[in-house]
Order: sequence, then structure tokens, then C-alpha cells
Amino acid sequence: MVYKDCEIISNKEIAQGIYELCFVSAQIAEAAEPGQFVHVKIGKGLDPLLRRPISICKADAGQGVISLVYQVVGRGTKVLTEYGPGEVLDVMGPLGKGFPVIEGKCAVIGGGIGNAPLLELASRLRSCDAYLGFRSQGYKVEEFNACCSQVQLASDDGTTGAKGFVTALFDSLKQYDAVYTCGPKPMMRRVKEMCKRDGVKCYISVEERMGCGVGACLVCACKTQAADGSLHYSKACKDGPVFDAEEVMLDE
Amino acid sequence: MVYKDCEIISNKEIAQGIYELCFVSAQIAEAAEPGQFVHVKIGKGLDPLLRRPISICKADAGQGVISLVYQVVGRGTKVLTEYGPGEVLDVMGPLGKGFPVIEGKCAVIGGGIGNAPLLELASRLRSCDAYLGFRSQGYKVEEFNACCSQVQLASDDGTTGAKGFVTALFDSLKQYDAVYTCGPKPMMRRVKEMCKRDGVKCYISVEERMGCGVGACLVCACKTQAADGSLHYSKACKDGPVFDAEEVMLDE
Amino acid sequence: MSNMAVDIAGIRMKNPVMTASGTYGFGREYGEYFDLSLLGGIVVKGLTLKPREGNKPPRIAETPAGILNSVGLQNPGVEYFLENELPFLRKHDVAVIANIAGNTEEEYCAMTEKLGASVDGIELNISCPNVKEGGVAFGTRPESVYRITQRVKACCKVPLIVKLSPNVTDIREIALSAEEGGADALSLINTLLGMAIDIRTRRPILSNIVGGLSGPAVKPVAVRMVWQVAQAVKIPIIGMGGITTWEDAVEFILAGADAVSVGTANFGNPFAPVEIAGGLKAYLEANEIGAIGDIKGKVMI
Amino acid sequence: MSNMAVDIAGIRMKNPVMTASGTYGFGREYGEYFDLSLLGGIVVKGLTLKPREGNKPPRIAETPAGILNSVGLQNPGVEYFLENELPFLRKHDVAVIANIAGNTEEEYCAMTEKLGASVDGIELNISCPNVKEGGVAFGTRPESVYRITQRVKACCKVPLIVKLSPNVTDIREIALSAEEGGADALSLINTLLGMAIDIRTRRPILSNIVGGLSGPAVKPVAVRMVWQVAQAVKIPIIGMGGITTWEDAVEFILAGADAVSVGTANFGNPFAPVEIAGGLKAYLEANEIGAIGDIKGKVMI
Ligand SMILES: Cc1cc2nc3c(=O)[nH]c(=O)nc-3n(C[C@H](O)[C@H](O)[C@H](O)COP(=O)(O)OP(=O)(O)OC[C@H]3O[C@@H](n4cnc5c(N)ncnc54)[C@H](O)[C@@H]3O)c2cc1C
Ligand SMILES: Cc1cc2nc3c(=O)[nH]c(=O)nc-3n(C[C@H](O)[C@H](O)[C@H](O)COP(=O)(O)OP(=O)(O)OC[C@H]3O[C@@H](n4cnc5c(N)ncnc54)[C@H](O)[C@@H]3O)c2cc1C
Ligand SMILES: Cc1cc2nc3c(=O)[nH]c(=O)nc-3n(C[C@H](O)[C@H](O)[C@H](O)COP(=O)(O)O)c2cc1C
Ligand SMILES: Cc1cc2nc3c(=O)[nH]c(=O)nc-3n(C[C@H](O)[C@H](O)[C@H](O)COP(=O)(O)O)c2cc1C
Ligand code: FES
Ligand code: FES
Repeated sequence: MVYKDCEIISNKEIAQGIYELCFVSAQIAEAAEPGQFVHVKIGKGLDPLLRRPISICKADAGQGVISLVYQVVGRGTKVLTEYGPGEVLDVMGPLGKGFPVIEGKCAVIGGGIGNAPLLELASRLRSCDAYLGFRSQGYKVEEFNACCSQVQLASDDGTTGAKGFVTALFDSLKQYDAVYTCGPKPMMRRVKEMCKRDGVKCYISVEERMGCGVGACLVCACKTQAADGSLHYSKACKDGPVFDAEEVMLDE
Repeated sequence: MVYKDCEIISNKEIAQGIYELCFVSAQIAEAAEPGQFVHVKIGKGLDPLLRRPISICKADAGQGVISLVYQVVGRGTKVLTEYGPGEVLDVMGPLGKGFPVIEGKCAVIGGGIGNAPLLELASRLRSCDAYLGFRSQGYKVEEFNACCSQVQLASDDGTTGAKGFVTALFDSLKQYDAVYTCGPKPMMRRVKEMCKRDGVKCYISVEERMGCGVGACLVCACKTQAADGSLHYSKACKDGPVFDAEEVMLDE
Repeated sequence: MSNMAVDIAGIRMKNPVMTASGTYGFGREYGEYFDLSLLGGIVVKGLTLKPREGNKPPRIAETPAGILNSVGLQNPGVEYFLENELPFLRKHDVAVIANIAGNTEEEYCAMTEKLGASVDGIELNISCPNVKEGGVAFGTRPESVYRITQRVKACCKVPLIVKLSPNVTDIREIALSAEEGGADALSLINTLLGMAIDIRTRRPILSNIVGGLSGPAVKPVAVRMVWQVAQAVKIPIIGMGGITTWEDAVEFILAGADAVSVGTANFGNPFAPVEIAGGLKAYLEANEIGAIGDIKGKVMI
Repeated sequence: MSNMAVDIAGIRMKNPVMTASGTYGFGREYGEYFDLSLLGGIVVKGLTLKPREGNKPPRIAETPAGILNSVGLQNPGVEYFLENELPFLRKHDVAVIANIAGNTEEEYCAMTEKLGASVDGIELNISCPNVKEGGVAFGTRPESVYRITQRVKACCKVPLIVKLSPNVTDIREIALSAEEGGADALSLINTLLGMAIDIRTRRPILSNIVGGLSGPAVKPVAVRMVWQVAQAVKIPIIGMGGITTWEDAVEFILAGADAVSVGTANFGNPFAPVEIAGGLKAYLEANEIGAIGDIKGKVMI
């Protein structure tokens, strides 16, 4: 686990309101598993105060470069867009439990900014189909094309791929040995249900508001069900963000 | 009174820990009187929260440019050094009551960063001697040379001019019709006493911690004595920062 | 066109944005920046019966996302206000509220009588932490809040607003005492008692040692108190404490405020209250909300 | 070489920097960043008699220079702690303080007995705003503070620290009650009760509605309370509330703290407590101060 200032290589808008930021860190790139995240301090002062968790989109161990893809939603991500090449970013990571990489035929199913954490995973899977949903403009589609057997697209307004939900792109998931998903809760809930119905192993990456990012403060509670059926609050930052679909509750 | 974003032309270290920042504002440059200040918002967020009062060092009405000279003392001035040409600075000004420009033979006596507010004044006085004290390295000395009949220098460590206090550069101030001073309180107190002794009119520019900068919040209290001898708290931002030496108390 | 007008216990304002006492003088200074008639109301600097010089400087310390102040009620006295400041304010189409502070119940009553019906409302400052003679005590005990409210109300010719101190264990209890005492409206919060030390000189930054904390830092405490009080009382509430943007104002109104006051934010941005009023209006229109009152207390629990 | 060691009512620490309860788990996580033996003390996450799941998420909201949390004392219970967490902490040369919270006096006593002399000290959390059953009530009334302190003290085998809530009218009164009840030391402040509303959803950001405010925003309130309490009591004080830099730590010590705790600052900088300890030492040496205790309460008034 690393904590340091990393030099930024680039920080550019790659779709409307969505940016890709690449920074140098041999250690993080070496250690990163798909689905893990970094905890980023934005700005030097007290505003904003907390770090922001951002998933690792790509980890290039050869070059020692990490790519983050982030959506501008509030003050922190807004200020993040102002960083330029050569500036340094204060980063902790890689953090959390990533996606287990499975040998068989897999699918990644993403929605919105939730597509980003699936790219590193897709690139490591032996056989992978990708179902990607966007609000409007797509991003990183070529990269998914490069490492997936098949890529199917959907968008809310029809700009990218089929108009509608990404979950409308398939009727069954039976053909897969494992399905990985990240995106809006209703989408993930639907994927979880379909996997359950089709008897497919499913992994889900959740988002919770975080404090420490390392498991010390317990604010990132995510409801999970133990094997005996008992319910608990797990830590999204340490026990997750990736959970086995059977374990994670996804209730509101 | 103006309130707006002004484009920065330059921001450079001109002596150790002392910077000059020039920005464009035809309106402020036009309206500025020597000794007035601008109230500067540093950074875009809540940290630091308050504006910082900085005196106008030079106001070039022809070019529409204002020069500020500031010393790095804390977080605000530290962050100010990070602004570069082309960036904009949120500025209110010109604020406060400046130095009255008098016809006769005058002297400006400055100490440390207090020399800065005296430059615009010196350049407007018909006949002016300057006594400038520095901690070590001097700044803006050539500009004072260009507009003063005589410039005498002193510094704490002897790096610039004579070693010692600026007030040791003269025994009497009798030759002057008016003396203007800005700098550390003990220095100004000494100048005030000498002027009183020598029967010379004296104007003093004070520093107090400020909130609004315009006279609305009453935090910048500066003790003054009315003609009838009664003591009051005046507003350094609105009634000052320049006061008649007979009026201002300069007590601790 | 959404309706921005509010009526705070009979004080009619064209919009719910006021400026907070002590941060806005008597309006003159910020009046150089824009037409004061754009504001809903102006609460003037805390007045005392006799002129007061206030505390020794330094009177301000910057803290994380906040400030401490210890002005100590410097003001020219209620008579000077009536003769020299009120006429200027009256040239504008804006509600004028006199904030008053005293050391005894008698002083509060004397000021209230002098003010008569010349202002649109009186705000009882029983919570200023910078007056040592008893200012705090009035605002922190339910019985004294009840009694002083009742006494002032008896001689008050205009709506009476009681301003609450946040430095209490149970704000609801204090609010209820003011309501029972006859307050027509409440305003909250005043400043939180705080302290800052300069580690180089080893002295408190404020020469008064302690001062009142205001600004964004206190907003969560203020929102919580407005929410608690809104559930306890039936009278209107003027919310304040760190309001800097129109979003902050919406937050207070959802929590239960009928109107809001802008204080510390003026120092950073002289146009803050005007921009907040504009932002509120745009928000109502974008969300097709007919009137500002429609969202009062509408936080969904 | 300046002496950084402190003795808090018998709890010996190599330096005065501790980590605040609830922000540091049981030390394991930050132990991956550096050797925990560099710390003076670790106060563990608030323990309850039985395991607790805590409140529904979201449990955190960012506010100006602060955070609101409503964890609600999620913890594995005191027995699990003794068996599975304490042994890990004991491998380090660091004082271990157990923070305990209960719904009844009996629960507090049962936990104290179970803990026995296994920890270096017990911190009585009678001020957590996130437990509804009575947690707050304990800490806001002088009589109940006195009584619970006395009862727990009677069965406590190690130094007893009482942690005070800032949500009170008069912190001195509460501090004195704890001292009279037999507290060996005091720690303050716990969090200020606050609230934040998401104006888009119109819901409170925290699903528990209200939460505890911590971080730099509260520092002026914390410094003021430490200063007030230091003048009222004779027992040692552990100061906290927004401490982020060594300068902040000096401010608290000058105000009257014997040791300090670092909470929210850990989230931004995992090395914060170590850097603060280093900065304090450098400060003492640069100023030729023989021991950290020499500046306790030395603010010049
Ligand atoms: C494990 C994990 C991985 C993530 N990966 C990505 C990613 O790869 N790309 C991306 O664009 N976003 C990602 N997010 C969401 C991202 O953290 C938030 O969008 C971001 O924190 C918003 O910050 P802000 O200051 O712009 O927004 P604000 O709304 O101003 O933030 C206020 C507070 O709420 C928190 N917050 C707001 N939205 C979220 C959210 N959706 N999840 C968690 N905390 C939130 C912020 O961290 C901050 O503490 C991830 C979140 C988690 C938990
Ligand atoms: C009318 C006036 C004119 C000034 N002109 C100049 C100038 O031309 N050049 C220059 O370098 N400095 C000038 N100063 C001082 C300058 O305002 C402070 O050095 C600056 O505010 C320090 O900010 P900081 O954040 O770096 O320091 P910090 O110590 O971090 O500031 C903390 C708070 O204290 C206030 N503060 C700290 N020192 C002073 C001070 N000396 N006077 C007033 N407030 C202070 C800050 O404004 C801020 O609110 C002037 C001050 C006044 C009142
Ligand atoms: C410099 C200053 C002076 C103040 N003077 C008064 C006063 O005279 N009377 C009063 O009731 N409140 C006074 N207050 C409190 C404000 O009216 C307001 O309640 C408080 O600052 C919280 O709002 P804010 O965070 O928007 O500033 C003062 C506040 C400041 C910052
Ligand atoms: C996430 C979180 C959890 C906390 N849990 C506890 C707790 O279990 N017991 C307790 O006494 N205090 C708890 N606190 C309060 C802290 O110990 C500390 O008193 C407070 O946060 C002020 O310090 P700070 O501003 O440095 O964080 C918690 C604080 C935070 C932020
Ligand atoms: S964010 Fe602190 S435990 Fe997960
Ligand atoms: S700074 Fe507000 S009155 Fe001078």
C-alpha cells in the first residue's frame, strides 16, 4: 500500500463531463488488481477535506502508469479537472479487494462511470464479453474492443449503441462462467437477479461514501449477508469494493 | 469602488520572501490614491476564507496596471505566490483613506514591507526624501531613487545601507513640511514622537486584522483620540489605514 | 413566476434573504456596491442604550472555514441610530430590523420603547458571547429567556424576533421558552464560543481571549438547530450560520427556516445576499415551486 | 534533547500524541503504514458489551473543513476485542486505551470489569451523539456524569478517562462533575451535533439524520473548551478536535492539554500523528523547552 505524491502525465476530457487522468507510480501499477481503487487528495488545503475514492481503470505495470477515469459530479472532481501534466497528486493505493480473475468465459456489465473499473479486469480475463451502458457519449470503447471478444453498447439517449438500458442487451447470462458488474444500483440489482436466475457467479463493485479508505473508520458500511443468513455491515473500502453478489444486499 | 476578477500580468520574487504582483485594472489604477489598499481573495474555495488587505504599491493609470508588493508570512500570502500571469485575481478596491499629498518638502519613512505603500506616494510628492529600512535585502530602491530627491537606506543586518534602525538615519525631521510613515509599530511610534518634538505634520498607515475591508463589521478597530481628547475605536479599513499621527494612538 | 415574498410574523419582505446583524453595519458600506432594495431585510449592527466602544483589537481571527470575532458590540447607541442611520436605510425598499442588546431587562425595555414603531421588527440579542456583563446568561437559561422575552414583548410595538445562542445543551428548550414568552419569530444561530492561540506569541489571537465562531464551519450545527427548533415551535424562523451560496439557503429552508440571514459570507463576496436571492428564485422556477414557503421544513426524514 | 514523555494519571506514554477513538479502528489498518510504536497511545474504536452493527449508511457527510459521521458505534463487542484485537496492539510499545459506551450504568460497569487491567486506561464515552438509547443524556447532565463516573471508577483497575461532550451549555460544570466523581483524566471534545441536507434529494445526507461534527472546523470550539476546563480542574486533559498539524497540537497544549488525540486528520494523512509527534519534538528543541509538560496551559492571558 503506497502513499505519495505521483506525477500527472495527462488529464483530459474523454467524453462529456468525463475525464481520464494518468499518473506515474510503478509501485501502484505493479501491485494493482482490477477493481481496486486509489484514494486521492484533491487540492492542498482543507477544502475539500476528504480524499476521493477513484477506481483504477488501467494499470500499466510495464510503464508504471495508472489511469483513472472520473466523472465531474461535485466540488472535488471539479477541482481535479484543473490539474495539469507535471503537477503532483497525493494518492493512497491500491486499496480494497478487487475482482477475482476467473479462467472461463466471462462478461463485464457496466453502467455510466461504472464501466471504468471494468477495463483493467476485461484486459486480464482470458475470454470476456462487455456490455457497456452510457448516458449518452461513450468512452474507452476502443480499449474494450481491443481486449474483449464482443462489445455491446447501449445509452439512455441512443447516442452510443442501442437506446435503453444496458440490461436490455441480453436475455440470459447462462453462457458465462462469471459476470462482473459496476454501475448504478438498480442496474446492478437487475444483473444480480439475472445471474441468480441463470445460476451464474456474479461479482459486484459497490460505491459508498468513504472516510479513511483503509478500514479504520467504519463509515463506508455496506450491508452483507453471511453464509448463515445473518446480516452485517461490511466495509466497502476494505472488505470491498468488490463483493460476491450472493453476499452483498444492494438494498437502499 | 470596484469588485472584480483582474488579470495578473506578473508575480515574481523581488527580494527574499517578498513578491511583486501586477494586475490589470484600469478602474482601480484610475481611482487609486497613494496609501489605499485592495482586498484580495486568495484561492477559490473556503481555505483561506477571508480576503487579505494589501496596499497599492504603484498605480499606473496610463497602463491601467496596479502593482502590489507582499511579504510571505502565512498561508494566504504563500498561496498568492502560486498565481501566474494570465490567471485572474478577485480584488476589491481601492479601499480606505490614503495619504494626503502635500505641496512642500516631505519625507517618507518606511520599514520592512511598510516601504511598499510609500512608493506611489513618493512618486506623487513634489519634493520627497525617502528613508527606507529593510530586514536584509532591499527592494524597489531604484524606483524610490527615480522619484525622490534623496534616498537613505538601513537594514537590520547591514546588507542594504547602514546597519541598524531606519530611525537612526536622521536626528531631526524639522526640515520637512510633512512626514509619512508605514512599518513596524515601534518604528512608527518613534517617528511620531520625533515629528511631535520637531513640530512636523505626520501621517501614519496602520495595519489591523480585517474582515469586510469596507467598514461594515468593525473588527479592524484602531484606537484614535478625538480633538476633545476622548478615545474611540476607528475603523482601520474605512477611516484609515492612514491617520493623522496626532489622532492615532499606536498603543499595543 | 415563483413567489419569493415572505411574511415573518407580520414583517413583509420581497424575498427571504436578509443580512445578519454585525456583519452589515447600517447598510451604508455595502450600499455602495448595489441597491439595498434588492435585499429582503437588513438587520443592523447590535445596538445598546448608550454608545459602546467595544473590545480591544485584535477582534478577528481566521479559523478553518470560519472566523472568530470579538467586536463586543461597538455601536453608536440607539438614539444616534434613530437620528443618523435609520433615515438612510428608510430610503430603500427593504425591511429594517433593529438588533438590540442590553445588560439588564430594563435596558432592553428602554431601547424597545425608544425604537417604538420606527423599525419593521426588533431582534433581541440575548446571545452575544462578547458582552461579559450578562449577555450570555440571558440566552442560556430557559427561565431568563422566557422572562426577558415577556418583558420586552409587553412594550414592543413591532414584531419581536428572539435570537438564540447555539452554546446550549438543548436548543429546543430555549426556543420554546422564547415562544412561550411571546416571541413572534426566532432567529438562529448566533456564534459558537471559540478560541484561537497564536503559538508564536503564546497569546490568544483575540485580545478578548474568546470570541464567536461564524462562517461555513458552523453550518452543520446551525442546520441541525434550525431543524430541531422548527419541529418544536410554531412561530417563524430566520436561519443563519455559514450561509454562503443559494444551495446553503435552500438547505436551511428545507430544515425549517422561513427566511435566511447572510453574515460572514459578505466579507468574501459583497454580492453574496443578492446572488443568493437570485439563485433561490432560479431554483424555485427550475423546480416549478410556486412559492418559497412551499419548501419550508420539507426535508424528508 | 527535549523530553516528550508524558504521564496521564499513571498512563505513561513516550510522546503526547494519541489517536482518537473511532478514527483508528484497532490500529491494524494504519499499522500497515508505519510502526505503531511511534505513537504515544491508541484509543480504540468505541466498544459495547455486545457486538453492534451501527447505523444505516450513508454514515459520513463532508462539510466545510469538517465531517459529520453517524457510525453508531459499530464494533465487535468487548470480548472479541480482548481475544482478537488487543493481542495485536500489545505487540507494540504503545499505550492502549479502551473507549467504552453503554446504554446503562450496569453495561459500563460490566465492560470495565471485563477489561480489568488488560488495557492501560479506560475512556468513558458518555458523549457519543449516535446512540439514541441514552448515550447523550449521560454526558450532558452534571448529576449523571458524576454518578456514572463514580460507579465505573469503583470497579476500574486502570486510570479512568472521562470523555466530554461539547454539546453543553457549560463544559466546566460537566468537567467538575467528572472530576468529583473520581475521573483520573478528562478527554475532550467529542463531536458537535450537526446535520446536512442534500438539496437534490431533499433528504438528510446521513441516514441517521444527525451526526457528529469533527475536523478542523471544530478546532476553535475545542481549544476554548480545553482552556476553560484546564482552569477548572486539577486532573490531566487529553485535548482533541480538529488537530491536523503540530502547530494545532501546540495550540491545545498551550490551552491546557497534557496530551492530544488525532482523529479526522488521519483520513487525509495516515502519517499525521507521527508527523505531529515529530513536529512537536522539533518545536521543543528549537525553542529550548526541556519537556512537553513545560508548556502545558502556558497561554499568556
Ligand atoms: C470504491 C469507489 C470507486 C469509485 N470509482 C470511481 C471512478 O472510477 N470514477 C468516478 O468518476 N467515480 C468513482 N467513484 C465515485 C467518486 O468517489 C465520487 O464521484 C466522488 O467522490 C465525488 O466527489 P465530488 O467532490 O466531486 O462530489 P461531492 O458530491 O461534492 O462529494 C461530497 C462527498 O460525498 C462523497 N461522494 C459523492 N458521491 C459519491 C459516490 N458516488 N461514491 C462515494 N462517495 C461519494 C465524496 O467523496 C465526498 O466525500 C468511486 C467511489 C467509490 C466508493
Ligand atoms: C491596510 C493594510 C495594508 C497592508 N498592506 C500590505 C502590503 O502592501 N504588503 C504586505 O505584504 N502586507 C500588507 N499588509 C499585511 C497583510 O495583510 C498580511 O501580511 C496578510 O494578510 C497575511 O496573510 P497570510 O494568510 O499570509 O498570514 P496569516 O497569518 O496566515 O493570516 C491569518 C489572518 O491574519 C491576518 N493577518 C496576518 N497578519 C496581518 C497583518 N500584518 N495585518 C493585517 N492582517 C494580518 C490575515 O489577513 C488573516 O486574516 C497589509 C495589511 C493591512 C491591514
Ligand atoms: C463581526 C461579527 C459581528 C457580529 N455582531 C453581532 C451583533 O452585534 N448582534 C448579533 O445578534 N449577532 C452578531 N453577529 C452574529 C451574526 O449576526 C450571525 O448570527 C453569525 O455570524 C452566524 O452567521 P454567519 O455564519 O453567516 O456569519 C456578528 C457576527 C460577526 C461575524
Ligand atoms: C468516524 C468517527 C467515529 C468516531 N467514533 C467514536 C467513538 O466510537 N467513540 C468516541 O468516544 N469518539 C468517537 N469519535 C470522536 C473522536 O474520537 C473525536 O473525539 C472527534 O472526532 C474530534 O476529534 P477530530 O476532530 O480530530 O476528529 C469518532 C469520530 C469520527 C470522525
Ligand atoms: S472508509 Fe473508513 S472504514 Fe471504509
Ligand atoms: S474590516 Fe470590517 S469594518 Fe474594517
